[in-house]
Amino acid sequence: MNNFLLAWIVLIPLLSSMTLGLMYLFSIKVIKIPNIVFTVLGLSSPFLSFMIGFSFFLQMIGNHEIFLYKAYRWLSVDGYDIDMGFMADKLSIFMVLFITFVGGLIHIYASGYMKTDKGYGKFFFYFNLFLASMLLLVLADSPIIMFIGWEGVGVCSYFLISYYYEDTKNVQAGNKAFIANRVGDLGFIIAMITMIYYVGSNGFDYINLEAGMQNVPINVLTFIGSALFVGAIGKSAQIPLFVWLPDAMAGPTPVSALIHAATMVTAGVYMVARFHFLYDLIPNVGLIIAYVGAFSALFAAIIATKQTDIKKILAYSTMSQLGYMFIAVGLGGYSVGIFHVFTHAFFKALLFMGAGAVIVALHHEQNIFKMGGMRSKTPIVYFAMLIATLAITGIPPFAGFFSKDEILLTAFSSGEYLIWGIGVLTAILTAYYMFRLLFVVFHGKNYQESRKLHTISKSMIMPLIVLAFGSIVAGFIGIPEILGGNNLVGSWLNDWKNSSLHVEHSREFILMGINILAAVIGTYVAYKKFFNYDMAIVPKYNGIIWKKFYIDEIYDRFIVKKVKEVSIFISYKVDVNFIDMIVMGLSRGFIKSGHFISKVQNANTRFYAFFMLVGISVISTYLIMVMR
Amino acid sequence: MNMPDFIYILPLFFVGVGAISLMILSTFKTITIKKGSVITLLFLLFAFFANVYNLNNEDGVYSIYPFVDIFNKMIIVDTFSGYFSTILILGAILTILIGLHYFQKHKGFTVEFFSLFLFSVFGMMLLVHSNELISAFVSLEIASISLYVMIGFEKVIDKRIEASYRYLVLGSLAGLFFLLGTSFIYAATQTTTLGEIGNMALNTVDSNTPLLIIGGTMILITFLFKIAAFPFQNWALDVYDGAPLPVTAYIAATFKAAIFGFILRLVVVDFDLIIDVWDKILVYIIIFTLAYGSFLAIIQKSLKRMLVASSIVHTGYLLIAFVSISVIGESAASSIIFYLVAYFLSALGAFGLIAYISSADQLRITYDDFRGFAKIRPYMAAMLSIFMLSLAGIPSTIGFIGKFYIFTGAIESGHSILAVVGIIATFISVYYYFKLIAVMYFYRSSEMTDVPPLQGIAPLIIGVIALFIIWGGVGNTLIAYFPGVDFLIDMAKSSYESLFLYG
Amino acid sequence: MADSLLSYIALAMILFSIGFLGVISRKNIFIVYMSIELMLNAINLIFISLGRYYETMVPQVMAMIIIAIAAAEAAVFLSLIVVLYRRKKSLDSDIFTVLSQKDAHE
Amino acid sequence: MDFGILSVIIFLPMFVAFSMLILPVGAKGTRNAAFLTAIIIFILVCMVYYNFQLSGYMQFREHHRWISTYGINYSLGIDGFSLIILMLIATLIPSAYLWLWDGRTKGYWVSMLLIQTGITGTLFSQDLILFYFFWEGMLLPVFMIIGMFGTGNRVFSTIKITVYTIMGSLFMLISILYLGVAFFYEFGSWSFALNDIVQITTLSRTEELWLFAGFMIAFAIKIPLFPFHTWLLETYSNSPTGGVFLLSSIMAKLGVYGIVRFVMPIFPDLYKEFAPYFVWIGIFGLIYFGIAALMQTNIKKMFAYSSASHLGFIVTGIFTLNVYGMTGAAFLIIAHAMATGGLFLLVGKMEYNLGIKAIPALGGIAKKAPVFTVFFGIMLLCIVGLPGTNGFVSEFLIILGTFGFSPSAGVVSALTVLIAASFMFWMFQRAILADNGNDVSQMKDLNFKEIVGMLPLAFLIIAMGVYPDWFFYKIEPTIQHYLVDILEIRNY
Repeated sequence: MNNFLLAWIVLIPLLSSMTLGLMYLFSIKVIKIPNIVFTVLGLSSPFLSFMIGFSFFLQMIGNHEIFLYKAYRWLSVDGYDIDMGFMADKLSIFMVLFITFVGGLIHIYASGYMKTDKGYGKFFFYFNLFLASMLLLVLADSPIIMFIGWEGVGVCSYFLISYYYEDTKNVQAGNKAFIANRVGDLGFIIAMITMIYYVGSNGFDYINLEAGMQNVPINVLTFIGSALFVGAIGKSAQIPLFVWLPDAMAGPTPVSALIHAATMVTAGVYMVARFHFLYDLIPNVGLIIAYVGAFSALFAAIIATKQTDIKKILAYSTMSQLGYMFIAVGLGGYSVGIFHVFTHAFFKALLFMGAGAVIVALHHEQNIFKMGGMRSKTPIVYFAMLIATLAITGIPPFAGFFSKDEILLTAFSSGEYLIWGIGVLTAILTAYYMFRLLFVVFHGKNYQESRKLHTISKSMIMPLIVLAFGSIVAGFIGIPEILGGNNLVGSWLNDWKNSSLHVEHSREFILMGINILAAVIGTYVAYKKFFNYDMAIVPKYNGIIWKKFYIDEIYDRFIVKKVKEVSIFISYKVDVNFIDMIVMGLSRGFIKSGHFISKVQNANTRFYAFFMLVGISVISTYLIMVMR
Repeated sequence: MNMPDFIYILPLFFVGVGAISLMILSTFKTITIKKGSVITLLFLLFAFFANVYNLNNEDGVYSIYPFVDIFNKMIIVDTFSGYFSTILILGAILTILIGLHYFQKHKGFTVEFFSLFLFSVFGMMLLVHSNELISAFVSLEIASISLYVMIGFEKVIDKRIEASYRYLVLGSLAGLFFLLGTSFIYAATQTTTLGEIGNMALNTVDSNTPLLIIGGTMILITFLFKIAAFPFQNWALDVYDGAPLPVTAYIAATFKAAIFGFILRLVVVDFDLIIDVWDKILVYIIIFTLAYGSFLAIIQKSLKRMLVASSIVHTGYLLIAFVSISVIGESAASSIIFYLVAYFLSALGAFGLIAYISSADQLRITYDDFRGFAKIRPYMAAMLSIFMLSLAGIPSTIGFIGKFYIFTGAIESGHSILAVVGIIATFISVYYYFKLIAVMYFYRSSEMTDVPPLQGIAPLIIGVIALFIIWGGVGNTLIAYFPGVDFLIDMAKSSYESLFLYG
Repeated sequence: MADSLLSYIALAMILFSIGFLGVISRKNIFIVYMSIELMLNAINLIFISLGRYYETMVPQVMAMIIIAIAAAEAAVFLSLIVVLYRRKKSLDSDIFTVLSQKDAHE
Repeated sequence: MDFGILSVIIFLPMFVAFSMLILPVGAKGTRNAAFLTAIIIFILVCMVYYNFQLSGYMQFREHHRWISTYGINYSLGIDGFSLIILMLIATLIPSAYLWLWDGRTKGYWVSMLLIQTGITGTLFSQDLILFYFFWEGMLLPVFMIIGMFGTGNRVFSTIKITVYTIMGSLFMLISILYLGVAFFYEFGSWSFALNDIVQITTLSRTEELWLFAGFMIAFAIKIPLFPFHTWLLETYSNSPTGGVFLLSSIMAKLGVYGIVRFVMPIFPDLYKEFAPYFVWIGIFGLIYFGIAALMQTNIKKMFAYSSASHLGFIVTGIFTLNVYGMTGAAFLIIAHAMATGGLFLLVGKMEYNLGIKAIPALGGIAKKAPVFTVFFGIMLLCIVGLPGTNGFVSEFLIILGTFGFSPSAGVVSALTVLIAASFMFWMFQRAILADNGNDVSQMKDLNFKEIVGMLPLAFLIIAMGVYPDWFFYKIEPTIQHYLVDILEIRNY
């Protein structure tokens, strides 16, 4: 059995990242190492991992085999063992495949995007490290090992977001991301520890946990589930912990593509799916998840309609798509959620890369209203973006359509009409703001013809094409039965399928129609407003939506400021003026009383004699009292 | 005249003869300070060896009344007195050796001074040897009067004579209470000989017990005055401050030992039936003494006054053990004796070193004068730090062991509260002792051109004392045959036992 | 017999107290010295009366010794008074305050 | 190991120190001798570790009568708990010496050597008076090194720390003496050996309470626990690098060690009874100091607060009365010692190059000194408790143990993940990464020696995070022994 290869899926990127890091330090301290070395090393690792993952994929086809590999005993306290173990079931292999695939493409893209950057090697060091952590996250066989990857991606995103660390803003954005994720991790840790005590009495890997879940009081499970979901919220940028995601755009565009499209943000969804055995037992929490997802989707979509920064728009769209995924997994349609993760990975990565290409072309201009007319200049990018936009809006037969349709179907069929409604509304908004972006950027007239465009390298174009192709076909592996397809994803992720839902076909067709209609409506509105948009009049945006509902301000005002005030109060008031006052006050008091007492030392013989007399008389009176 | 008896009083004899002969020699111009001090040293060394001979001569503990027919049990020679006379003579020798440089440097010291010095030593030795109240008073007065004169010897300096005057008035005032107590005790028991007082007190009618208690208390008052315990402590600061530094060291270290030597004998032999009357009052006296000393020592700018004030604190520690006597006689008494040695060494060293480096007009005795001293005279600074640590009772010095015994005894005898008070006083003392170390080491050196370098006998002796302090702190009879801590304690214990051979 | 002893002792105590009060209240060094002598003699009185009471000679001897010591003390005292007077040209004991805690109020 | 290897480990540095003092050797010679000593001791300690049997009981015992009159013994020994701290010391000190290599005077090195003696002696003592000896003796060289080579208002802070800590230890001394007397009254002979003292049965509850308080005050001041922490700030900010390194990474831990070594066996019942209070005090300190650290502008003060907060967490761990918590605490002692020690060394270098600067006056260092920044980042991630560093393992275990002790406490204590991260990363941003236009041109990157010195720490931090189990197996029997035999908790 070649299970140890599982470890290598993680190990290859890890090792290569370590090598890259050391080589980078070496090259800046000692001798300059040519970029090509970094490129080769950095790009090879994801594809090697992909190969290995694919081999496992092939072994899995048709059977329900689960590959386990326990590398070594990670921790063993008081007879309770936790192994550094890897588990490959269909879900994780599915994740591994598209993570490595899309990740690999993004690596290629980055090799072009960062070509001129000084910290080229460092960048790929972070990238590979990130990939390794992500793969560890999905391949872990126990929550705690998963948590290692979980935090690993967190810290990598910190480093990548604050990649241009000279600028304070970027580092602040990184901090924000890390702290917000930490809030989530708090929930994750609490959940893990509760699980260890209540569930993991015999082993802490998923299998034992699943076995142990059965006879645990429901309220405990509810607690665990909610705590875990807090972690998911933090990682996947849902309400209320989403604030870090827009700022995270401070990083280079490939970073945005890798972190916010393909991989990291979907970790939350994956985690919920991974704990499906838990959430199956607590549908109420699942419902909460679905609602949180729905509202996040709507909320993000609304904000996105008024943004002008191209990457911020995409960030908010990511958030709202993640909302969709949470609707699905919350309502038990784990396979559906994962399916959307899959498709979303393609078109969102594509969108980001396209945006990145445009940005590069326009010398790092990010305001869409300063762009325009890119269609003629960068046709390939335009077509790629068009496909991606169609995909995300859910126009058949593009990828997004099938997955989104299934999500809404799930919502509808499980009787949550409100969620379904929100979903449809969001779909309209999605179509609107995505096409708004597309029209403004590519069709809008701009008067800066004179400007010389920066060339876009081949290594940036190639992945676009691949992903565009992917965005078209990715959906086909999930064509529902009624369209004559056989839902490959569904069958592959059979264990994660919510078999309870079923609606008759007529309804299903109607729903499909509604989705398409919604997409069309949104597109039409966008067309009316923004087609051939005249760039001369840059719209003045203001109002609550443009201000993102003041969420950042509110957090800053009511949490950050308060904490800082408390901190100042403690460290400069309480400690200095109260506790230290008591300590030093004692010594000062001693000295003061010393000065007071020393008045007695007045060098007057008669006074001294008198003092003696007093002492003697006191003693004598004492004696008299004793003797009677 | 039988020889062995004479050998027993030989130490006393040597010192006395030395005193008188120096008195005579001082009339000759040819006798310089140096010669005088050498002669003094010779006599003291004779006395010392005679004393050590007596100590080793008898196997185990011994107790003899020499010349019973003449002295009629007024004088006793036993391990106890031998032990104490060793301390006293040693103190005298060290004082002379340390002070030699000082005496030579300062005008106004003549050979008579050494004669007086020997007289005071004689008085103190007689005090620890005396077995009868009046003779104790006599020897006490011999010591005190010669001290009065020694303090005021440099009669051109105001503070000297002022200190002398104050000491004289208050000292004689306190001495009167000793006599008063003696008269009461005589009234109660018709005797003033130790050992008989107790017996008489036991088998006379109890109507006399109050008299005995009052008398004892009067004597206790004198004793408290001499060791500068709380209500009677004011004089100490002035007198010690006014006295020349070697004399200060001598009073603070040696005289205190002598007083304790007598009072221990008195209390242990005779007053064991009334000492528990004093328990409560002594507890208060101790608390006040410790507090007074600590508070006073904290604020001192002058190093000399600080050491004096802290000597009041150490009196408090000694009294803690003194209280415990009523419960745990042996270990308390021996802990007093040990602590006396510890304090005696540390104080003598500290005063002596300051005396050595203080220039002619008594400068360099405030904290600030010692800024950066370590840079100029690292070894002296190290010695001074060792003395400070020992006085503060930091481990690996003899001071810690002494405090250890004192507090252990206090707890053992159920006076835990006193132990706690003592602890508090200790950590206050850490402040003013460590301040000196900080000043010496942590500042850039100020101008200190006229510091005498390490030469002559005095620094050597001080260094030896410092080594002894360290040895007393870590000394271990296992490491070498060289007497360690255990040896000192065993000596103290055996000397205590010797008090019970008669009576 | 006993009550006469008591009256002697009472007298002695009164003298003693007068002496102490003198030490405390009078400024003149000479008078301070005299009061101390007075106290000494008070104690002598006690001893002698005790000797009379117990019909033994021992206390008288003690009194003798005490007188001798008093004489020695007197010598020192008088010489000191001379020195003090030379320094300050005054016999007021309160003006000798070189050694008071000066830095007490800094 | 039939020759007294522990004695050698204790007294070799002292011997070297004094011989250096007496011999006419310059600063360089002293430094080389000190470094050599540290290496030799490291080798000896490795021998000890190698020969250490896998059991919870005292090993390498050395027992001699010292002051027989009062039953004071020279008695040494180590168990698993002291073993890891010993390994820690032996590893940290040579690295530190490599960092302090240049520009230190003779007195500095002598003090460092003496401190080492004090530390190891405290660690080995099995006799209460002997322990007190080293416990106080440790203070003197610290006093010296801070006072002579410190910065700012150093004299004040030295006096303060000395009086403060001696106050604490004097109360402990009273308790020790009381115990000795109690032993004397019960068994009729004097002894202060720990094995004898633990047999005392005659103490009433009130007595025990007072003695317990006496011990705990001493250790609480040393650690420091809230509210005995005010000496920490001045001391840490005014100490020279070496002093603050040893203070923060080792001596503070000795307070915890003292609790485990003496308080737990002598007062097992009170230990169990008061465990909840101390768990909560620790958690409170964790949060309180963590928040206080947030707005500090002096990096050293911030680290002072942060280590106080972590030490509160360690105390929480040792009072959780279960294997997870205590093992985690033992592990956090190592992790935190390495991380904080490393951080203080790095900050010391920063001060050495740039002079003492407030956080806002720094920044842009990452550009000047990449390697410096890399190591800084590793230490920082360890403090933050990132998985893959040993910080995570220990914090996870402590939270686990606390949860087992009381779920509410466990949930609150999980806040540590958030607190440390917030202030640490904020500081990292302002002081190291972001370029605020301040002049940091004087900042130099690490030289070879410094890299060599820092590598072991960084390596261990990561290795212990990736493969913790290998480092655990020698601790755990000891912890089991504590819980089962001493505290008699069988069903935790």
